[in-house]
Amino acid sequence: MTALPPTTEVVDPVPGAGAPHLPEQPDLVQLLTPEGDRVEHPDYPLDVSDEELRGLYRDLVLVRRWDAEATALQRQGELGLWASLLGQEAAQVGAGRAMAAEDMAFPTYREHGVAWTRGVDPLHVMGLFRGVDNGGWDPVARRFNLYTIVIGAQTLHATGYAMGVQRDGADEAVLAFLGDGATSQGEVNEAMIWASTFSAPVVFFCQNNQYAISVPIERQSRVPLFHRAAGFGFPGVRVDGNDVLAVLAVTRAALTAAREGQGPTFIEAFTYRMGAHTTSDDPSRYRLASELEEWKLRDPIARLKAHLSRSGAADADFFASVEADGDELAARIRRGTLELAEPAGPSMFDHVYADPPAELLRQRDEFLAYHASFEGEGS
Amino acid sequence: MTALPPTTEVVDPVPGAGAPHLPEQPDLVQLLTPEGDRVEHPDYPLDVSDEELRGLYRDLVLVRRWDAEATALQRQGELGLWASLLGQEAAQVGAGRAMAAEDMAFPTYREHGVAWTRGVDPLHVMGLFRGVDNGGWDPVARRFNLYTIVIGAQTLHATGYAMGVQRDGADEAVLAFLGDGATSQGEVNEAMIWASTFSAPVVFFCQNNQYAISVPIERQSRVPLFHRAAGFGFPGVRVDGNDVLAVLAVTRAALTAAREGQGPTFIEAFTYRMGAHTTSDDPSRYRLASELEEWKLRDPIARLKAHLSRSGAADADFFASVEADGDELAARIRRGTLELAEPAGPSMFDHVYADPPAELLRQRDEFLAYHASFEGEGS
Amino acid sequence: MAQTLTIGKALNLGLRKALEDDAKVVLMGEDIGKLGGVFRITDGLQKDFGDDRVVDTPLAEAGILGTAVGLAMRGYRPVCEIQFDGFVYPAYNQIVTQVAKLHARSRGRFPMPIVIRIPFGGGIGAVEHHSESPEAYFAHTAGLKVVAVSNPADAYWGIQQAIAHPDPIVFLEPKRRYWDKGEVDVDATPDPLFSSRVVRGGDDVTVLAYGPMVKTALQAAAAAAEEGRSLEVVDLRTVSPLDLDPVYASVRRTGRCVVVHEAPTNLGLGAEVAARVTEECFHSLEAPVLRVGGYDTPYPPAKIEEEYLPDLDRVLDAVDRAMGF
Amino acid sequence: MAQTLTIGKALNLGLRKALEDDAKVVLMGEDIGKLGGVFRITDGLQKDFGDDRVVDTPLAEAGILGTAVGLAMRGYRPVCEIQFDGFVYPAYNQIVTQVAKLHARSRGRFPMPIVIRIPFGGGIGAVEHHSESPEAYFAHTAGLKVVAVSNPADAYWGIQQAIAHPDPIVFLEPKRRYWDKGEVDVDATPDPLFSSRVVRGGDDVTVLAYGPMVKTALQAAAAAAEEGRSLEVVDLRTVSPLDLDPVYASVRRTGRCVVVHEAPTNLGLGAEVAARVTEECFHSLEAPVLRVGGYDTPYPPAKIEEEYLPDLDRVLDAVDRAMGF
Ligand SMILES: Cc1ncc(C[n+]2csc(CCOP(=O)(O)OP(=O)(O)O)c2C)c(N)n1
Ligand SMILES: Cc1ncc(C[n+]2csc(CCOP(=O)(O)OP(=O)(O)O)c2C)c(N)n1
Ligand SMILES: [Mg+2]
Ligand SMILES: [Mg+2]
Repeated sequence: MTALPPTTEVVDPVPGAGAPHLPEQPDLVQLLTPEGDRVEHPDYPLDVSDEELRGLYRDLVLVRRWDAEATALQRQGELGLWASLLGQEAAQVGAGRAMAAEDMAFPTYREHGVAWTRGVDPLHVMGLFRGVDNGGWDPVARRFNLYTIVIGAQTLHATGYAMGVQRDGADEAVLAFLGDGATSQGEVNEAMIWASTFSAPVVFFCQNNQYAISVPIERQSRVPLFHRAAGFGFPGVRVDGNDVLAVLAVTRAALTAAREGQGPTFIEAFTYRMGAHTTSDDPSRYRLASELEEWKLRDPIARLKAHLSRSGAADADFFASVEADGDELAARIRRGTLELAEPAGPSMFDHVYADPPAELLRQRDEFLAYHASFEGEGS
Repeated sequence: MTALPPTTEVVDPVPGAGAPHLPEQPDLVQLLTPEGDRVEHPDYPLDVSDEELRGLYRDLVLVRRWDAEATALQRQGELGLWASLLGQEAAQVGAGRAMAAEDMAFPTYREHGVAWTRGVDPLHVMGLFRGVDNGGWDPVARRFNLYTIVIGAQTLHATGYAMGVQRDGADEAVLAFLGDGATSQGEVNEAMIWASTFSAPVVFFCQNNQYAISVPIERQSRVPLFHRAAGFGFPGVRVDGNDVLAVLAVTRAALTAAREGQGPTFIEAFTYRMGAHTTSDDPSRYRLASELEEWKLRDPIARLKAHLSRSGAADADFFASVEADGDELAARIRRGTLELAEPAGPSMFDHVYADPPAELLRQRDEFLAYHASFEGEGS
Repeated sequence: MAQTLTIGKALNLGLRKALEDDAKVVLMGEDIGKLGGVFRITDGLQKDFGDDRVVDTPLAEAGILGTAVGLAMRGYRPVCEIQFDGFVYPAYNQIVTQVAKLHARSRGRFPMPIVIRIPFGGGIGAVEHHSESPEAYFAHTAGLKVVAVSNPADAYWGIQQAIAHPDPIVFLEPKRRYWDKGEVDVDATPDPLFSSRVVRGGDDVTVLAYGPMVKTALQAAAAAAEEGRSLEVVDLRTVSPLDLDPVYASVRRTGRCVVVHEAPTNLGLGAEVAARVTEECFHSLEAPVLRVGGYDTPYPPAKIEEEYLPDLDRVLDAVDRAMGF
Repeated sequence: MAQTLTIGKALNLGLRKALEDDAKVVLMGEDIGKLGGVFRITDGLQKDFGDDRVVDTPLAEAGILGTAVGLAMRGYRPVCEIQFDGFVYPAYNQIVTQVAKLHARSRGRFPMPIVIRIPFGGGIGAVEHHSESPEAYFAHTAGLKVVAVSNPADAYWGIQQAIAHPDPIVFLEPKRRYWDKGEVDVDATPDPLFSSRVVRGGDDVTVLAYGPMVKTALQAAAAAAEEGRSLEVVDLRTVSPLDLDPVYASVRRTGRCVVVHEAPTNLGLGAEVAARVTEECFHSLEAPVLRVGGYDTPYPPAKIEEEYLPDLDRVLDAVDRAMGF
């Protein structure tokens, strides 16, 4: 077979887990170094109060705590599955906190950190993974769509929703989340074409966590993903996804541009999935421990903590209080998850239609009669 | 609704038929000006013998003649439909003649000019539009796939075929044809992603004839289509699609690169659909006559004829002989079309499967018995 | 006030009415603007309602349906035109996994008042992919409803009822009958959208059809009458949900039933109808429910499509077989 | 030589054999390489056959099937894995308009020896889209064949037969039974791919099932036997084409038939089976063919999936109703 030419870009030749994923990246927007030093970027000035910084830190710690508790609950058989956000806290919190109250988010199935920033009760998210429903929160009230599991489908919904925003003449923007693997789906590319053609107020926020389950980014693209946007006629930017400040600044700028009628932006948040794809996955089959070690040095929480301490924006008491809040949250999530009400069987017939056909109601009655016939029996 | 920002590019703001489609285009590769002057391009040297030039001219004239005859036959009710190539002769002949014998082509439904260069009998193409079959030529022998009517689907076939070429270690390349509208289909974008990732020896040849039926190019992309390729990690080039020499040189270079393992190239042949989308279409509803007039000045045949005469590469006798060949071809196509054998009803059951199931054979027998029952009856 | 309209014109007027009645109605599709659609069903609508409400989209069906979902989430009522039956498949993922499931997924928080207009069926001498009947693919999908109209009045009222309805509806238009004329009384009170209708009374055999095959069934009934055979013809009108009570009542009288459609017979709608009618009318049936459908082949080249499509003779042949049992 | 294998392992060995036997066989799919697929069905195959023959693809199902078509045109035999039933829809356009039609379109010049492997069905406690049964969408599509295996031996032989077969085949694997064990004699001569099989003899009612429901049907038969009721169970094995002659023979004896599947009942395979069995065995039927299927709703959340899925009791309930007619 004709040999693959050497890739000119930062990514590895296929097949290629294990090689370093962050060589020199002149394009990478960063406002906080892995060591916790605050740096400036000409295009993305950001001034955040110490209080805001502490708030962001608190978000990061709490969503990681939630994630750890959920993973534990799954191991104990209390959840059917869990998709961990470990390592992606900064990308999700930064993006979520960049949104205005009225902006609408379209998540995948991993944006628990964004859900947190939108005020979604973690128990609703737990319910989905426990199998009691498909996500019980109110997507309209929370301005946070239900999780979409079919890869990429939500990017078209976000674009259409943004076309509605245009028609309403509303001062709102839409944030569409997707993964690196999702960029290969035809529908995602169609969403970018639509957004560009109609100059829709939508921002595509791609968390490039280097893998689509076991498949490394090199299998999806031989050039950095943010290059894709230029081909469709709108700006693309790569941001350090483990730097909550950079993500906040870049996403805020893109959402503002969208609200001002400048159309879409594609943001590639360069990060890493520290855990398994989901609790059913076994990363040891396809990636090297060394890679994980390398990324540990870029931990999103450690760098903000270092910055907060060094700058004196936070003290030991603060860090302790956040830890305590985390324990409390984890306890509440555990308790609440175990107490989640089980759905009633007949609820499967509810909401299939706004106006249910007679035949479906007949099936429902049949279902009820059939199960009633077992009443008392044997039990 | 939020106003669309002014497009920074050569295309018109949406909605926008009628405005000029060829402002200054520094990127446009041209080797023969509309006036017929031969110009050089640093990246695309081309030396063609006078005989080759005459051959190309002959191709252009004959495919246009075929097209005119087909349009006439459709008007007379002898074809169900015809998709005219008028105005796109140079793009198609240039691309077709750039192919090596072993290269494989994947056309849309409009590449009659390419079919001609691959030695496909025009009558097979006529058969499809007459409704006797779906294209009777041998795609393997002719190295020219059957027409694909589902927009964009063939670009994935071409890419997969190219992956087969890689596995065979063969010195072949694949040429995938598509239109400007097709670039919006998810599958087409997936094909480019696949081709890039696997560095497949496939060249995407997009005839941007400015319209997808009634929809102007601005509705598909706000930037030149050839920019799309860079976003996927491979080169894109825009060539004057009405300049058969430029198309020949650019396509040849791309196919050679593909054969040498350098992967895909996207070629945007900038041209114009001089006729209706198909014989069922009415362009007067959506575009201005002035636009057509402007494009007449860029006629692909006129410019080559001017060049041939001026350079003395061809004389009046030659031009006359080509005209005569055209008349002969047209007559043969007309005669042959009217004589095309009608398919037999039961043929609908043939080839549905390589190994037909009993139930289908039963339906076939039923069909035969049923129609036999009418024999003699009334007739 | 009654007027004579073609099915195509009736749809055009119905769409215009819907655009006038509800500012949230948005038409989307390929070439539906200046061109008015390849069948001119949206003729003049973009001119009068603007290109925010009658939107020429990029060339991608998944994009049309996927953005329609987003618009519906924002409170709009998208009406999507798929140019031809054979081109709906790129949108299949959005239709089956999103449009059909979002109301249930959101426990009713996201109604999906989306209408998917599809000119369907054969008989127009077209090239491949332009003559198919994909209704079974949608009827088998829980969360969708499927309607097929057969005449101008149902077209005029049906498209308005479908657009006003809260659930997603695949609205099938009998393309080869677009030019058929009929009376439309724009002041009448229309029949409910999801109801079948006895369009000709009879006693010997019950013949079921929808969309383009209703005319064929009526022609068969007329021909049968001349031979003294009386066929009751039911226009199903709605493919999902099915309204079969009038059918059961009819079959209990006639004892015989024939169902007709263009789609391939294997797992075509006739299979479901046969299964239900047999279960409901088992003791009344003198013969099994017989199906007249397309053969289990791809739609054939135009020159032989008439031999593929059910016609008057094939319906009568099935009627004979039913009587023969 | 016989050995005890799970269905998953039998598939893995069958795929390995196919890769060994024919250099043109290429496996394609998401995560089928180093990971060995999310169900480990391709475990170890990329290591042994290289990543040109066991290809981890980009994340796009249309791309998988569309490039598979091109590879088939080039003489390869692609075996595509769709990760879960609910994710086949992005490929639906390629499957229905290209894979299914190219052999006919090319008048036989382009065979399409493509196998589309789909782990299907519910019962594994998964989230949305991971538990569906899409077989009817494919069975209604002329040009495709559809197979559903129920045991390790059929899995081992079936996958090899499917790969060797010249026509495109949707190969359905009962995901919740992947870990079920059974005897596989790798030296035996397997039954033909497109044949049904009586897996338990009986006289009172004929019960039809395929894939994961075969086990359920057998459990029902065992339970019925204790109440002195004798059920004949037929494993259909092939969903399209259907092999119903053994079914007709059985129903002519029993006079009663129940068909079971997980897919929604409306236009599910049961409809087609009911229509054909009724037509063929009309005078032998003591009761209408009854269907036990999923309800006409989206697949429900995991906590209530067992109430959605047909089980032993629902099969026995249908058997009672059939006997009661
Ligand atoms: C259409 C579709 N195909 C396949 C899957 C199975 N699947 C679930 S997640 C996943 C990988 C997604 O990778 P990426 O987009 O990078 O997001 P990440 O999981 O890394 O956050 C796949 C293939 C799916 N959910 N939808
Ligand atoms: C999937 C699909 N959707 C819609 C159509 C109907 N259709 C046929 S040609 C065409 C326009 C194609 O435009 P373009 O790609 O620019 O090619 P051109 O006809 O201009 O050569 C459309 C929408 C189709 N054939 N396939
Ligand atoms: Mg990823
Ligand atoms: Mg075009």
